[in-house]
Amino acid sequence: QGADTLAKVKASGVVTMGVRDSSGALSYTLGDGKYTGYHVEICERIVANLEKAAGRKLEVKYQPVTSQNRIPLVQNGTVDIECGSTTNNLARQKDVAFVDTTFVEEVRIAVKASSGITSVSQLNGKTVATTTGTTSVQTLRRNKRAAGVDFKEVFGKDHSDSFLLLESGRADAFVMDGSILAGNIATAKKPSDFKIVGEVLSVEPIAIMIRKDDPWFKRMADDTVKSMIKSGEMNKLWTKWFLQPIPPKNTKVGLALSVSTKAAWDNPNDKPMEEYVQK
Amino acid sequence: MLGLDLSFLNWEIISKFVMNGFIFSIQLTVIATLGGIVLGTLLALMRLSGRQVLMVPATIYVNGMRSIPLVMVILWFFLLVPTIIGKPIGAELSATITFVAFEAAYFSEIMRAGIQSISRGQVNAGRALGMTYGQNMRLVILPQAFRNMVPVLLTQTIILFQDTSLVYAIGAYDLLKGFTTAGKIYGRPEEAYLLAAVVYFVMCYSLSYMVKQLNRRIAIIR
Amino acid sequence: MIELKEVSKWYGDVQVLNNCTTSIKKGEVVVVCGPSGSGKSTLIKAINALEPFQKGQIFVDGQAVHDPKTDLPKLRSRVGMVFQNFELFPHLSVTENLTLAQVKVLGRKADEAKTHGLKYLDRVGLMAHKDKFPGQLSGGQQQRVAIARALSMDPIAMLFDEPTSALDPEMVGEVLDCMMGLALEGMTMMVVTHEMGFAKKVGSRVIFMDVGGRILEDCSKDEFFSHPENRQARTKDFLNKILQH
Amino acid sequence: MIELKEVSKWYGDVQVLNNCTTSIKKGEVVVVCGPSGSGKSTLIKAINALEPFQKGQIFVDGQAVHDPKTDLPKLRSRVGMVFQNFELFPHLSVTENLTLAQVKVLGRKADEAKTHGLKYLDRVGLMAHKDKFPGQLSGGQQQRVAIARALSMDPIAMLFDEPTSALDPEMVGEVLDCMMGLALEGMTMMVVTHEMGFAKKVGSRVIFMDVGGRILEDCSKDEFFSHPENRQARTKDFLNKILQH
Amino acid sequence: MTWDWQVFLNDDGSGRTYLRWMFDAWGWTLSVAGCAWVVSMVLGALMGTFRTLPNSPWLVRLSNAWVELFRNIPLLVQIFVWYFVVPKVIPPMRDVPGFVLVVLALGFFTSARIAEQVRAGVQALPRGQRYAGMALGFTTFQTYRYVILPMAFRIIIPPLTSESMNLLKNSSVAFAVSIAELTMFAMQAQEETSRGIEIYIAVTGLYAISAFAVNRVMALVEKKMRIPGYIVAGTAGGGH
Ligand SMILES: Nc1ncnc2c1ncn2[C@@H]1O[C@H](COP(=O)(O)OP(=O)(O)OP(=O)(O)O)[C@@H](O)[C@H]1O
Ligand SMILES: Nc1ncnc2c1ncn2[C@@H]1O[C@H](COP(=O)(O)OP(=O)(O)OP(=O)(O)O)[C@@H](O)[C@H]1O
Ligand SMILES: [Mg+2]
Ligand SMILES: [Mg+2]
Repeated sequence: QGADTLAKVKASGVVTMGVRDSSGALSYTLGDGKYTGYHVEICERIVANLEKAAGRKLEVKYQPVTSQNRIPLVQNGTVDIECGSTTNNLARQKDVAFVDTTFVEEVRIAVKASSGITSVSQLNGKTVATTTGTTSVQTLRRNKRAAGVDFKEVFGKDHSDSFLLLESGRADAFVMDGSILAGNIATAKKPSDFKIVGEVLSVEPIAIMIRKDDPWFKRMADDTVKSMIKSGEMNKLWTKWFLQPIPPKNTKVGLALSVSTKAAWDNPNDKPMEEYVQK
Repeated sequence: MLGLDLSFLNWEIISKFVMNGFIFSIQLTVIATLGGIVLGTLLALMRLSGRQVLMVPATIYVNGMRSIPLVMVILWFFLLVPTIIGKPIGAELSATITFVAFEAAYFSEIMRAGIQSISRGQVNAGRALGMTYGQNMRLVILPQAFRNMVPVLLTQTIILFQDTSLVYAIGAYDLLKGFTTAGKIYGRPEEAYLLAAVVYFVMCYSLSYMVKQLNRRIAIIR
Repeated sequence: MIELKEVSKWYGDVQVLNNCTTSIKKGEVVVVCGPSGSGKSTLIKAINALEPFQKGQIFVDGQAVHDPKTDLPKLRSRVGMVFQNFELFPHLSVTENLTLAQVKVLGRKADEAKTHGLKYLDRVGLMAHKDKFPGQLSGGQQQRVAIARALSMDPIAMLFDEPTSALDPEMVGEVLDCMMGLALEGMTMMVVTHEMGFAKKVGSRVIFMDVGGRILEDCSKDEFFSHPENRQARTKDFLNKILQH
Repeated sequence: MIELKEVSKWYGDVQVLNNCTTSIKKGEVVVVCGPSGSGKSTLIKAINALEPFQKGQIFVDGQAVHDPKTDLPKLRSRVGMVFQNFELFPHLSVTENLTLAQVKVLGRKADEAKTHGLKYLDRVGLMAHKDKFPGQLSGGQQQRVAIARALSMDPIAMLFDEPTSALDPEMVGEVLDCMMGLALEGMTMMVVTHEMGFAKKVGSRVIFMDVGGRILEDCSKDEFFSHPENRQARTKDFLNKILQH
Repeated sequence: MTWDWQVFLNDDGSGRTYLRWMFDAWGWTLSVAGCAWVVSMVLGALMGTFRTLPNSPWLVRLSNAWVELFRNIPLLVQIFVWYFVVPKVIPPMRDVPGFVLVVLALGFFTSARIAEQVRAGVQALPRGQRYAGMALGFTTFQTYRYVILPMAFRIIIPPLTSESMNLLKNSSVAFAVSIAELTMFAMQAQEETSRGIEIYIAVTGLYAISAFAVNRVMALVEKKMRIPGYIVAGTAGGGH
């Protein structure tokens, strides 16, 4: 069954944006029902274009989503455009579509600066935290088998709980997307206590998610992204969100533009994670 | 104090982060209680009707609901309701529907016990005065059953209020979520959990204290 | 007025009424006694269609209780009933107890029902308590309200199921007095009770039931009390026991 | 044997015992009567230290009940008590009911306790029911077991709190017979009851209590029943009511 | 939509099938619930008894405080407090495994409710039973041991059954602190496989089976403990 987002929003005058409460600088809440972040801002550009196409003013409704419910919410039409931190992979492509990749995530390890851990191989006998309902759980499982190290896994119910596991000493490492790690470290009580270390465990394209089978919307969104890259606006956004102080506490994430993200911008595409791994 | 810093809690944070969630939790509790009691009473009447066509589905519904964890029911409804009604719904609405449907099973057990606690003699007295089944139920039995069960119903409401914290499973923004979000953003997660515990305790304790007073009053009237 | 023909009833396998046949004429006061579990309550409830029975026929004022087509609520509204445990509605005031069924069942106007109900409340001597709740009255007072409640439906007959056995000994008298007044005025009454004084004073007939739900004796009061030698062994035994102390 | 000196007790603000003074000598059978709520149960419970009292003194066999140093469980084990609602232990068989306290309190051997208990069970005529549970017995039978249970502790006195008022009228006799037997054998007894027949037959003294917990009459049985003109108005009124029917 | 039950035979990435994983998760659910049950019964019986003691005001106060504290905070919040706040205040608690903390949290939470039931059971007994025990010369301890508690426990078997089932269901909250039980399996496996309905049906079925088993076991206990000739009045059941 084809989805027609344009017709839907035209009829209702409302567009629902899926947002996250704390997906680092990609998408987070300022409280009071307000959401912001790198992906949220890109989404706002897409919605602006949607508004133009619909020819009427659209009310934007923010729908907070979690790792566990974002896919069903997009599938069942609750959310028209999800602007969180969703990995584009083959399994998900069966259920939803992704806009061209705007951010390439590198799964890394965060540890306490004082721990001396610098790579996966040093995790033998340690406890490693990650978040329930994310692909990092699978990544971790695969790496564990491949590297032959034996560590204990603990799962937080969301990223901040996982980070709390690390902070409170219940875990020795937190394996998660680099931007999330950076974001959580930035808002920690003492950011200098934590470090992102080690090899890149996997590379994951992160993209804005929309309903499957809506070619017009997909093309429109892709075009929006492409033009933002071309005009240099995307680069400005990166600087704004990842290198400069951001609200509410005016902290810096401090995440330089990675090679893989740069590559994705140079050649806009919606390839799933699996194709990155083969590279 | 004890390695905790509670100072981050100020009015700005309460009004920005906590208030919304608090209002939703209360709203969910009230709607689920009222809806649950109405639906639950109907279910109870079905189960006590003595007619197989009514008893069997009501019994299956009540026992089914009562044997699944609330978290699973919340996840289920979130997944299924949009498919069934063919329209997308948000986490808050989904949670509300779930709670009404789920609590109805528990309230129906309370109302059933309440109806059964009315002595056979009262039922006979109403019938002996010439009342029909409906009149007897409406005028004699349900008012007494309800009155007898008010403390239990209120206690269940307190439990319900506590259970609203489980809506985090589908990302609805409730009281707990308000606290944890604030704690997250201001880097004070432990303090946020502790404060949430205190707020829940104060609210539930005052409510259960009121129920106790009410109980005492009722005991005197009886 | 009330007629029972070979009525039998079973709870599962247990027979609780066994071929009971009797009749009560207008104005008669019939006292039913017998040991616990002999089916006295069941019998009286069957007459008011509160308990179904499997065999036999019961007619009240010519209407067939056993006929599924009979409008039972209507029939019941014409027979007054008083229970061992009073069974006033605890959530309603005394006045509301008196008027509820008049309004909802007989369709009377609220103030008409109230005037009517209070007339009977006055008669049982409890006018002063009209705004209290049942829980605020003594057992004896509650039972008198229950009698007034039944009377205010203008019944053609009254059924009593051990009306005094849940009362403290001190209060038995006031309720019995009230019932005797009724009997003397010519009300048709069927009374399950162990108060033999009542039977002797105002009873017309005495029915004695034995365990198993059989009517063992059914004779005039005078015959019952004046000729003990004609009574069955079981009856004599029972009377001995309850009259002994 | 039992002595009460100006005993007073309050529940909150309500006084339920008011300066009660009396004494019971060895072998006496004292009957206590009075209207509901007059404090009869409270009085008898105070004697067995089941209810604390705020003022006055009670001595049982010379031991001070009001003294915090007295070993109350021990004292209670020497006085038998029978309750209105029997209070057999429903989860124990009749035999276990009879032996439990003998073994746990008096420290008797299990088989010794059993022989002893069954002796009393036989005496109340219920040997055939020794392996049943209380729920399987009639009220009258349960009350007789309760009497046997109290007796098997070899008490120096027995207290009865309305032992027959929860019984069906048919069963009152069997329990009263059992108590009369005891009285005739010389057991010291204090009995709260409304059974005036019992008082007349075996009572030595009658105590009449009135609401508020005051002892209104305390005189020999003969005086109490033979000279009604000497009684207080309240007493006459009460006796009239309960003897009327 | 179409069913895809094959999904349970897929590898989850560590050489284990989802089916295998689900049964492991079931094992965790049962272990958490079983251990917490023991904790809650022991503490609940103790606290519930304390609350009815006639002459020990301090024990009554202690147990009242216990009950109010543990039943007026949502279980989820209690678990977080145990997991994150307590170790911060009492550093040695950091080394206590999550499993133990969840068992304690769930056990204490449920113990408050069981204590309420025990108290209700004791108070439901006629006051005369206590008098009868004392009149025979039993001490307070003996009266409880031989007279009151045996009956009180029989009376409250039905509410204890529903509390036990509640406990089993409440164990689903344990996933919030990293216990790999059924609900966590459901959420994670749904994410990994995108076959939510199949996974939820299977997990719901396992919960229902477990709850039913608890119910049957308690019914058996009730039957075993039934006293000939004694009729127990029912009590209203609430809670989750
Ligand atoms: N609902 C019921 N189910 C099964 N048996 C019943 C039921 N109600 C009554 N019985 C049985 O029917 C028999 C007659 O009961 P009924 O109440 O009519 O006796 P009764 O003569 O009124 O006794 P009592 O003097 O104790 O009131 C008894 O054996 C009783 O156990
Ligand atoms: N636990 C209690 N708390 C408060 N008041 C009580 C309590 N127990 C008894 N009373 C009151 O004490 C008074 C005396 O009660 P008691 O039971 O001794 O009376 P009684 O003479 O035995 O009456 P009855 O004939 O009804 O058994 C009554 O007014 C009663 O309401
Ligand atoms: Mg009867
Ligand atoms: Mg008394």
